[in-house]
Amino acid sequence: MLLKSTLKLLNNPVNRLLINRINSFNYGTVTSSINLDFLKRDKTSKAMKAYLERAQQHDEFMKTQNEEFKIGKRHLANMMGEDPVIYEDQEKIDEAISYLMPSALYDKRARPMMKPPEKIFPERKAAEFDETGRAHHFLFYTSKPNFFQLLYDAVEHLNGLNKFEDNMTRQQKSVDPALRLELSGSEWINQDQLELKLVENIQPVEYRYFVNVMNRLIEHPYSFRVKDFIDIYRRPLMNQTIILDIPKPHIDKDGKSFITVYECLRKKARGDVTVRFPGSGKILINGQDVTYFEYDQSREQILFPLIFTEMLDKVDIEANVEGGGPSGQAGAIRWGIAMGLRSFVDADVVEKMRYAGLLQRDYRRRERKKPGQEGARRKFTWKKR
Amino acid sequence: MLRNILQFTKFSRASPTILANNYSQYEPHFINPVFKKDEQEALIKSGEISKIAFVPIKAPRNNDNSSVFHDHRVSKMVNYIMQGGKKELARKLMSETFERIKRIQIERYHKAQTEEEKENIVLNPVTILHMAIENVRPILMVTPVRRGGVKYQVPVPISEQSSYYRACKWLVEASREHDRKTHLPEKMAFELLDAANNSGRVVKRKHDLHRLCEANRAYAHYRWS
Amino acid sequence: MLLRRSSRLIKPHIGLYSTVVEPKLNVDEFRTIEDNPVNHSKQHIGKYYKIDDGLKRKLFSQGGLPKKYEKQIKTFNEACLMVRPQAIEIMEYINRTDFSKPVVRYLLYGERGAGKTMTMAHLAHYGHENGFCLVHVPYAPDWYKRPKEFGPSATHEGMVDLPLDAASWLIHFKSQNNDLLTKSEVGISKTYDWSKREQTTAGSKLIELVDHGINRAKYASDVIAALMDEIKIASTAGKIKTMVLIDGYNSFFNEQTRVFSDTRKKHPVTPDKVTLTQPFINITNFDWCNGVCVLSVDIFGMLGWERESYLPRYLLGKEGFEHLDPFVPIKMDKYDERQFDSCISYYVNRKWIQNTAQGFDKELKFLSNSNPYKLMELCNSV
Amino acid sequence: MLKKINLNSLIPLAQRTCFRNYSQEPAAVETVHDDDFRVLNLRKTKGTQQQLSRRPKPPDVPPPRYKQMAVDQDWGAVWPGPKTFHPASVPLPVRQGWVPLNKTVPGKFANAELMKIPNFLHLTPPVIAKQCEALKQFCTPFPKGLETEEQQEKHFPVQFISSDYVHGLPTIRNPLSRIVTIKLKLSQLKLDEHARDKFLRLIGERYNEETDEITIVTDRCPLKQQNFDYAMYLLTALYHESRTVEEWESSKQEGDMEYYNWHNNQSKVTSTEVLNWGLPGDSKVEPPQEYISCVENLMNEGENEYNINKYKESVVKMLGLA
Repeated sequence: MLLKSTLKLLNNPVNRLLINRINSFNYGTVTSSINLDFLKRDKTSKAMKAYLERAQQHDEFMKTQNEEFKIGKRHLANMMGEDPVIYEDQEKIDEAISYLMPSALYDKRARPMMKPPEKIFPERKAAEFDETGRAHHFLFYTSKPNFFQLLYDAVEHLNGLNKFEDNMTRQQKSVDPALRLELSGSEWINQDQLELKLVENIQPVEYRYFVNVMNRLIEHPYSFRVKDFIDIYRRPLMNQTIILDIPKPHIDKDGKSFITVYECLRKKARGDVTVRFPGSGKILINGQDVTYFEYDQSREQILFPLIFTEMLDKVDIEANVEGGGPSGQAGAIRWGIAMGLRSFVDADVVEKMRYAGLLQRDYRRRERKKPGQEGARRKFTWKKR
Repeated sequence: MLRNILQFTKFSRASPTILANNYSQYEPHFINPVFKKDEQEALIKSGEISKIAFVPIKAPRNNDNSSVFHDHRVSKMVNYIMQGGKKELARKLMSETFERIKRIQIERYHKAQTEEEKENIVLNPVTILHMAIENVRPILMVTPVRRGGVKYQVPVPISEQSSYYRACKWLVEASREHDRKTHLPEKMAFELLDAANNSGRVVKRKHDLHRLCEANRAYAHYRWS
Repeated sequence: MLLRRSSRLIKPHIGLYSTVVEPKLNVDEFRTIEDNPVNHSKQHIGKYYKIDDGLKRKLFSQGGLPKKYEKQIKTFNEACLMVRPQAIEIMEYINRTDFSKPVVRYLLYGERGAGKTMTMAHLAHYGHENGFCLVHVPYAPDWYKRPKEFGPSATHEGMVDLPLDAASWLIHFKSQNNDLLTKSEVGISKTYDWSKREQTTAGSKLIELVDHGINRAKYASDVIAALMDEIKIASTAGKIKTMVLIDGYNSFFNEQTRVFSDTRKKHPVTPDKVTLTQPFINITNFDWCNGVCVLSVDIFGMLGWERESYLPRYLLGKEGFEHLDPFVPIKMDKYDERQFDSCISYYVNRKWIQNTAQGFDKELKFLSNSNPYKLMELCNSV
Repeated sequence: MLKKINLNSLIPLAQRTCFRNYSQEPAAVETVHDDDFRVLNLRKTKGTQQQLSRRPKPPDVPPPRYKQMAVDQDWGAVWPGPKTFHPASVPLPVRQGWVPLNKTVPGKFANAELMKIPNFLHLTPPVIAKQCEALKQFCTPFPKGLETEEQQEKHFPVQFISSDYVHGLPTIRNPLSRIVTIKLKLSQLKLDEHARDKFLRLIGERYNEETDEITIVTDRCPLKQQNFDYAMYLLTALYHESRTVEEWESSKQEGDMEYYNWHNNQSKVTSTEVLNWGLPGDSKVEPPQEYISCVENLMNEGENEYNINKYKESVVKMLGLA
């Protein structure tokens, strides 16, 4: 009975192996119940046998790991004097571990951890052949069946679209421009992500094939018909938090609403900016008015978001800024004012501010000097000797 | 291939870092900001704004702003004048140039007898700068091409951007050329006024270049053969 | 169009100060036809008045107006000054002063470019129209920072003389007070012996004394000292009224100068070792009457490295403060809204501002922080 | 066919060796008999059994200690003091180490990273609670009447600060432990105006104006007690010295004054003279008090817009210009 079901499972042709990954636990239940005696009777391929052995080994290993983790959680509860139930929560475990073994390593991935084994041991691909060693997938011998299946599908779609287009031309119907795919805000997933999706390692040149084929697909006038297929492989270029996550202003004791933007950074300057509404256009930078900046260009930078949103006379600004030089400080305050003003202007003005780049942090920094060069880019004057 | 690999490493990082192949701190899909209000209005009107609705945008640089006094050509000119990164000084020189132009023009304005004459005098220095640049913009230039061991000066058309660059550079060069006793703003004011009048040394330089192109028209085919 | 704009800018504030209705004439809102500063009052604040060309030459040909403003005058084709509230305040004080009491010292202070020198010029005009004898030093720090010539004094042991500076100041004095000096019958109280042959006898006119100084630059400094004494005596006796105007007064109390006691420029002297200093400190003393002193302290009167504050106590030092005390400090503020609008309208009227796109004045106000000098600088290129 | 199939690499070496003798289950390899193809054994070598026995026998290593730990044990007894991480004694499956994505993080055995970081395994919350409980019997009740900061300051105005050091040297005396700092609020000393001024001049920069605190640091003597005695002596001497008035103190000049007094200054002379200008004989007019205080404020507090304005108002009033 068990055997039958197992065989069925193994025989079941898995045609669409696009993202067919089974997690190891699942996989364990299947193979652990196999009585290996049947291998003696049936003519089983060597590869199949080896595979099953490895699978069983892995399964047992995972089992012990799971067991150990379970006991470890009980031990942890005992050490911390807590009820074991609360350590069902992974966050609590992390908290306890960071208490017992505090580490200040910069990368959080490098710090000590105690995680369930499923999280630690990478996922693996399931069997792609039956017990006689016959491959399920027709592209199995390309060694990258999922990848080539993807290309195959894309071309299939393209052919379908061509046929559809011919049909439409025969009926003298033209494509509705409103339906055209708008893909300017997204791009193809990169090679790493594609590899994760396909569970296969691919070469850069193969990634390029993928991009070319997909680009041809979206250039097709009827590409909107396969939008679902395309969307799987696109990623958005930006997150919408700047526009959507606008903080609500607080109310101070004078009844004015205000927003404080912390961590306004530009070059080596850092500061915080408070925008008060309604105001009269007063500006206070480190306790001084706009004369804090001697140069016109810096003053213009402070003015920029205010005149852009036409809020010059309607808000008061307070800024504390330190580090860096005048232009860096002015840039930091400019960003702070723009971020603070989001709460006091309409949504379309916020959108316009984004088009003007006011909400974008300027990440550019001084480029370091390189050894063997005179500066960041400049090379030493070449001398024969 | 190298480019591809580098591109991939970039995405896996959380913060933008210096890349080996292109030095930009922004990822390649970032586009330049549209910070002038009228330019933005034009984009909205033409509907092109929807194209950039979901595209990340770079922050404007420190010499960009949406002030009514901001002029793209002027800020470019300031950059051409600037030496050794002293932008404040360059701005001051530009401002002094404009001041001198204005003084000269206003004096002329007051000297003018009739209303008609007065109306013809351009007082706005920024307009004069624009006129001057338009007047000294070349449309052709020569580029050396080596054929059979001989270098030929081959006339080629130049892009709009490049022609603006050349015009500005010539103006600045002409203003620096004189004796070292007179200040740059003084010379530049005269150069700009001359060029705006379609006369003067810089306009002559443009004509010289065009004449050279004309003389070398026989070599024009070397551009593609 | 522009004129309409400017009128819109000015109108709302008119009611604030005006008590008397101005005669309806075809005059821009930012101007006043009242050209005589004697008649200026609070209703003229923020407006421009015109100085007659000849008078300007008479009063300020040797200095008194900032060089940049002289340029503006040339470009604008007219010499106009704004009536600032601080000038009106001092005028009101002068009108209320009991001239039998010791002189009152007014001290203008303020940031760079706030309009101290321009207010001084306005007050000089006022003094001239009011019949004061003007003792006007256009910019005292010039003597100590950029002396034309210096040499050891012939009459005072260990002192340094600035003959050319002294003589040119005497020319300035003479040109400002020519009418007054020639008309008045004021005589000298005592005989001054300059050398064995030269002397100015008691009873001769003041102008003779001045002329002597101009002709014999060697004695110019001593002439100035004598002149100051004589002016004090004459004023106390009630023969003339005197107005002392000194710009950059704090330079008299600096710790150092660029005047040297030797030709090799090794040993700089302190201001009190310069013969020109004492007479002007003397005339700003309180011990005379029938006069008024308007002084200003300037942060740029200090030598380069010590410019921390523009406040009078810091700039004058303890000595200078005690010399002047009690004085009336008057702060030159930046433009208020009304003065700023008036200034902008004036510039637009004079075609000095060419870019009048919407919101340009707001931007200028922000960028200049309403500082008059900064505003002028910013307007240079727009 | 499998992605990254090297399973053995997943199990740390140490663990593997441990398992060898104690695992109950037989190895999977041995149970599978390959009988579908018989190989001709020409040389008549012996079977696989013998081949296995030829391998060197691994040493007897007991399983790690944590395998036998009960989950309700007394952890404080297992890990009583500060100690470097030991994988066999800690019953937690912790891991540490940076690896690329899709790789396994190294486990706790033979992991130098885990040994490098500090740990608080000896100070878990239950252990702390237990130790506090144990220490309680040695505590005395907090003295009454000293609950608040003010009370403490009132009864013990002098703060005494010194440091003791523990270090690995043949001598037990660290030279730095001799340094003694004494802190005291100046207001606690109850000095009159003259004495306060003199005291401040005597201690110079050891006085902090903002906190009204004096700080005396002594490090001249080799022993802490000596330094302490010296500091106390200094304090006493300063106190008494500041209270004596010497003869020469009466000849204090204007420049020696610690604050500006209008009555001793030129300002009094000039303003009185200005006010009395032209007045007959003995009728003297004194400058108004308002003016005096304004001048004093201006000089003592330093000038600012507010003080200058006040001064201006008072002068205008005094000269009758208002």
